Amino acid sequence: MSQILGLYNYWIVILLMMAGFYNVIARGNLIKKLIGLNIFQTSVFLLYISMGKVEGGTAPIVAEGMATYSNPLPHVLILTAIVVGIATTSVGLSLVIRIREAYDTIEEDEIQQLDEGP
Amino acid sequence: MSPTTAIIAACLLPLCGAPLIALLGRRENLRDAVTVLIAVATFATVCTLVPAVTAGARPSVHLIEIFPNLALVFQVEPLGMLFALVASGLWIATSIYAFGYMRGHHEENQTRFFFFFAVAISAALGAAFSGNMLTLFFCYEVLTLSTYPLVTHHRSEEAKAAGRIYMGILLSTSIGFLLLAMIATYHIAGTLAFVPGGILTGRASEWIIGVLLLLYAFGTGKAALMPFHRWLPSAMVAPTPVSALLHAVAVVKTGVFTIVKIVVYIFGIDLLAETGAGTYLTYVACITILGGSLIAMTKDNLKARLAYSTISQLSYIVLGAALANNWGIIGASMHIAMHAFGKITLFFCAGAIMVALHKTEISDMKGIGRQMPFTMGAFLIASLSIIGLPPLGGAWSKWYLVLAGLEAEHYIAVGTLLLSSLLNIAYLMPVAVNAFFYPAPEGSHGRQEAPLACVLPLLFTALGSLILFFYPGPLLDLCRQIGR
Amino acid sequence: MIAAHLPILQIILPLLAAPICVLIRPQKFVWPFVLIVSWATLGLAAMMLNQVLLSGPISYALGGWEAPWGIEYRVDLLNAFVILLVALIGAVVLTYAPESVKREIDGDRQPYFYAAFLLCLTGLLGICITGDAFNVFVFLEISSLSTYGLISLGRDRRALTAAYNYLILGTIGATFILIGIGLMYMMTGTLNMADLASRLQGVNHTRTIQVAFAFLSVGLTLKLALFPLHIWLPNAYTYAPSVVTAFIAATATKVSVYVFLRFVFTIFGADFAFGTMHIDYLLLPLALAGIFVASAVAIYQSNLKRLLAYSSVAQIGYIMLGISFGTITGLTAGIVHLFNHALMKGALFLAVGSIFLRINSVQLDDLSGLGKRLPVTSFAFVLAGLGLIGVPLTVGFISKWYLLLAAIEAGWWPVAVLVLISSLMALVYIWRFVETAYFRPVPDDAPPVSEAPLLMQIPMWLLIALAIGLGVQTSLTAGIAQRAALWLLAGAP
Amino acid sequence: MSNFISDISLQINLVDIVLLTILIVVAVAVIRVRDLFEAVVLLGIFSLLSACIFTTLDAVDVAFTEAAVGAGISTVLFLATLTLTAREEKAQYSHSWSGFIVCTLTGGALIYGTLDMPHFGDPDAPIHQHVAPRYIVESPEEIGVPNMVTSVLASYRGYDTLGETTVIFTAGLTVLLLLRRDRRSHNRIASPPTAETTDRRGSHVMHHAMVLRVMSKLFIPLILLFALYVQFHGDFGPGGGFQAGVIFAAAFVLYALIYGVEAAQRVAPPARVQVFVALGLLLYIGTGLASLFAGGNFLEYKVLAHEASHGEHIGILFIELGVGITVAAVIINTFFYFAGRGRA
Repeated sequence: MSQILGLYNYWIVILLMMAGFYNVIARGNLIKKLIGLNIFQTSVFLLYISMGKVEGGTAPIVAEGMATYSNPLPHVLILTAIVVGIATTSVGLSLVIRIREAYDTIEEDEIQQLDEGP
Repeated sequence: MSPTTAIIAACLLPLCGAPLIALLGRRENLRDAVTVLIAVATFATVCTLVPAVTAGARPSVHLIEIFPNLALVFQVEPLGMLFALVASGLWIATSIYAFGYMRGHHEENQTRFFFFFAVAISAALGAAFSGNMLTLFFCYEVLTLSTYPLVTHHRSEEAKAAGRIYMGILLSTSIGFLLLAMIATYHIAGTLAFVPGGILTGRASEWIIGVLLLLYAFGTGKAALMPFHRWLPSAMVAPTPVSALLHAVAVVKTGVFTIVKIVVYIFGIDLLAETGAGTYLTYVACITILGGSLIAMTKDNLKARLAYSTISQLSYIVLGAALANNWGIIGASMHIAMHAFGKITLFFCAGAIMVALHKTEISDMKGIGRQMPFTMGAFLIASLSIIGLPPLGGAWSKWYLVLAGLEAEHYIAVGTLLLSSLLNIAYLMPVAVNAFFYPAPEGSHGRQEAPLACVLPLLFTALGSLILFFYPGPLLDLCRQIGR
Repeated sequence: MIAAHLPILQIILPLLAAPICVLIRPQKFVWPFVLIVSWATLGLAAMMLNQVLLSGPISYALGGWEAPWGIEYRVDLLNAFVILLVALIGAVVLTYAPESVKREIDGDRQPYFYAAFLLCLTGLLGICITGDAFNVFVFLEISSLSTYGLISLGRDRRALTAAYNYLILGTIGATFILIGIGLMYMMTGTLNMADLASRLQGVNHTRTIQVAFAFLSVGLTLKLALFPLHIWLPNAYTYAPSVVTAFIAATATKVSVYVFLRFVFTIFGADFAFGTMHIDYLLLPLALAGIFVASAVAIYQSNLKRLLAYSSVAQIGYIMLGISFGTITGLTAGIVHLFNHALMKGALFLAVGSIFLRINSVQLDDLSGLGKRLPVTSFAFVLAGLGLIGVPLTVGFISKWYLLLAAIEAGWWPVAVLVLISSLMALVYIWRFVETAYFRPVPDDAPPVSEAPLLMQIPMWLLIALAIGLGVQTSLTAGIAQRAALWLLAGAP
Repeated sequence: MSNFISDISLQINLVDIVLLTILIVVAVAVIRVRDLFEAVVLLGIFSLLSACIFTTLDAVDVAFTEAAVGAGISTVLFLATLTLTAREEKAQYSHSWSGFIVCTLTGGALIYGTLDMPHFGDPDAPIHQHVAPRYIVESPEEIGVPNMVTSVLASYRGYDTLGETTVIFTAGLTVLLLLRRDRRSHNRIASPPTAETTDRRGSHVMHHAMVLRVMSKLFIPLILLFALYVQFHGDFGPGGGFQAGVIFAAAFVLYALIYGVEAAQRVAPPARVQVFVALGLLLYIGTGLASLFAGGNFLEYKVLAHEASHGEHIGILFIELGVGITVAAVIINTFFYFAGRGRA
């Protein structure tokens, strides 16, 4: 029981991760893949932030009468990771735009056919 | 010149000469003169080493250390001395011959030809002077690579196919087996130095020694042991001087030289004799000797017949090494020289016939003795030397090999040597005999010898075979010291 | 001041130069500026290696905050060596670049191209130098993002899809790495590598750490393109601009291998990786399979760049094979081949770039008689190719020697034989070029061409000279690799 | 167990469970919907919900950023891409078994890994015992900034943040490399806007949206002001250079959406914006170098002033400014490129 109560948070986060991961590897639409990637990454962020939480703690900003703060380090790491995520997304989307212009489609299998064709 | 400088100079002279030859490419006469000059200089340099080595000195040069306890080392010992003398001496003859042949035959890209030729000689000398297995391996591979452009000189489809077989067999055996054997030896012995008496004694089981010897023997693809002999006949598409020097002297002799060297200095003949690990190699050699001869008899193309003859003769040397006694080593090392003189003459003759009469098939050569008396005379002499009849050099080496067989009580080897001599007669003599005992072919008009530059060298090498019978002393002195 | 701040200057120099590139006017000054920066970076790398050789590992506390609280740079022999490699390839490729870039990239994009190139260089250097696990991730992303952009600049539209696929797979890899780092952090509370290494000892029996190890391994093998996670690589190398291919092929995967070494040996420790996790059971077969499959595929390629790309996958197999033995000799083989392969592949791709500049194609069918049309470049290609086969007197031979020695030492005779057989496959694919260039006639309608300009020849030949010279003078490469291997196995960071 | 399941935590757990459940529903919905527009909107919702969870987990800075980036910028970029590409995913829906297996394996491995994890919220977890305590206990003194996230981000791990800024710069550069028109076609885009080009972006609809135009004129200055507040108040509350940059850029994006990209480009000429992209990063590096020249290590702000904490303040101020400038400029630029690219 304590196991379940203590870990359910992580399990749900892992489920989310896998939903995103599945979207990336199983779908053929280039935009959909990026959406999946976003979900995957955001879920990893949730994992990090979950581990930084301290029971009964508060946001790590010094305030009167507060003694317990949650761990600020995962927050910092994830701030960086979020930025990396949006950077990747924007580059990915620019690529999708260019691919659409070059192939007139954003479906993986159609692009493959066009490349293998004459 | 100090011995160490001489070693370096001998290896570097041809190598540094090569770019010079390439630079002079447009001025043919100058280029050819330079080539001969370098050849002579190289030979002279090699000769300066002889007295010291005969006297028992083993001059050496340590270059850079490549792996822990494993450097590039050059060291002159009698076997290498012998091989270096043969290779550099015959280079002079071949260079002169090549001018006649290449011009007479109107070959293209002569500069490239002479360039790689010089590199190949450099590699052969490097191999001769190698002080450890790694150095030998380096030179061995450089030789393979530098002769590839020579073998495929014509750039035809046929040359390409031959080149594939050449590179394929030589590189795959050397990388596949030889390198593996070397690394295993290094792992076992911690060194790859050539040490009289070998480096493996007491370090490996009989079984491992047997496997290593197998890897070394077949890894040295240039020794053309069956079944890895295919490259040699196919490489005959090359211009004849290439066949002559590289496939009667430098390349194939590097192969058998490597085997003798390994037997003497890596395993040590005592180790091989005690363990009997080399016995199976004698059988392989016997099979190759007989197989090569038998196939040679079926070939009508003169160069192809000579090629198979070479395969057969090379295994004499392997056999001598595999018998693992002193007579065997002496016979084997002498045969390196004797066979070189005989076989190069035969190839020179084949080329001369091609240049003068444009004939390549033996059946077309009836009666040509009247058109080319000198050439065919030399051919006869060389044939007799290969067969091993006195008064020609080949008799000595065969004599020692038979002695070795008797001492090892290996009567199959003795029988093979004798049978093979008969086969040699059967495939070599008809060429000379038919040339002289048939009337000149119709439409021929008297003498039609190849250019002087072709004829002179072949007379010289034929004479060499003769001289070596009467004055084998210095050679024997060298051979006796091997492994001491 | 330079000596004390060497590690940070190593990174800051190219990093600072990147935004300046965007600002420089007129744009024709961008390349000379970048050139100076790249060679200065190389100089710093050489100084740093020298310093490490003389006085041992260097530690640099960024922001002045000491190790577990702040980010630390930690330079030991291994990363100083890899940094030197990356800086060297960067400088050489940038010297080579202008003509090729003019040909393959639109004029007004060039300054941005150079900026992105510098960022990629910075990213790779940053990955190598840092002693902080999370910082690795950040710089990994800098190099990856710029790489995606650089690859997409290829002329063929397939460059776009190649970059996109690399982006997706690369991000998955990076996210796996992020998960792995997160789990390690969770169990230890630290991100500093040395601190991690000591604190992991207490918790490495936990399932969490085992999973962290698995995720890091998978993420890194994806980035370093170990078979079968190499699928992003062939297209990326084939369709990227020549200069980019040369740089990335020679450095990016190598840096990932370095990170792999760092995580597996320094942080987790060989005992854990090999004793508990048995990483060799997975690595060895995959490396061998990669060598054979990729070599076999390379043989049948008709595009020279693609051929070399598959060859890269095979060569990565060799590196990982050496590592999978987990012995000193094996690691030496891996590290030395990491360096050597970079030299050879760099040279080969630079040669391909020169060919493309003049012939405008890298299809083997269009290269008939190239030996006559571009003799110097063809010869360069053949020389570098010989190294790939492992011919003696080239660096390839040194790598192969150590690899075989490692296999035999470990008692893996069959592996040694397989390695030898596979080098013959390299012979086959290199010989396809030789036969095309030297045995097929020059097409009748082929316009006369001249060799690539000197500015491209010199860097190419410099790499080839190194690929041959370091095959003889091995104390610089194999000597350092061996010492680095000793340190890695001793477990001390 | 009774140790840490108090009433309050149960309450939080409940909120948590509800939010996480909705997240799962959204994630599954994203997989299932065919319409990409819906998927993008759902993704925005996903981000917003995550931001809520971040808040419940005390990560206010992260929540702020996730809301601004995930729900804001990322959605705008996705939508801009959709208008340039296609809205529908291809009709046939096939279930990928191999993908499913890979995911199951990966997820299974992760769940296996959780079994030895310290429990959620456990104050005795190693993560709370090592390294972090110093940030919590000493940073208010050492750095003099109440927001520990800012302290760690800007000072202890300021170098990571430099890397982060470089990532942004790299992304901006890469987008530029990808979407910049080469000179020939570039002229066409840069030509003065005709009725036709303006119409194509659909912005003519906005011409008539009087309410929007008026409201935006009112709002944009406020947004800019808020951005400045976030920029300079990051030391005390949630926020900082990154968030401020995003908000600042949002004002321009809003302006562009309502008045058209061309109008926005007149206000912020792309060439000028590009300069700022580089300047922000240079400011950051410059701050680091300044401490180098002042005798400290790279990014060691302490040496920038006589008093250590004062130096820290100066350093953090400048680097946050650098981050803000680069972020704002990159986002504005990226948006310009996305929106300014017509269908080819």
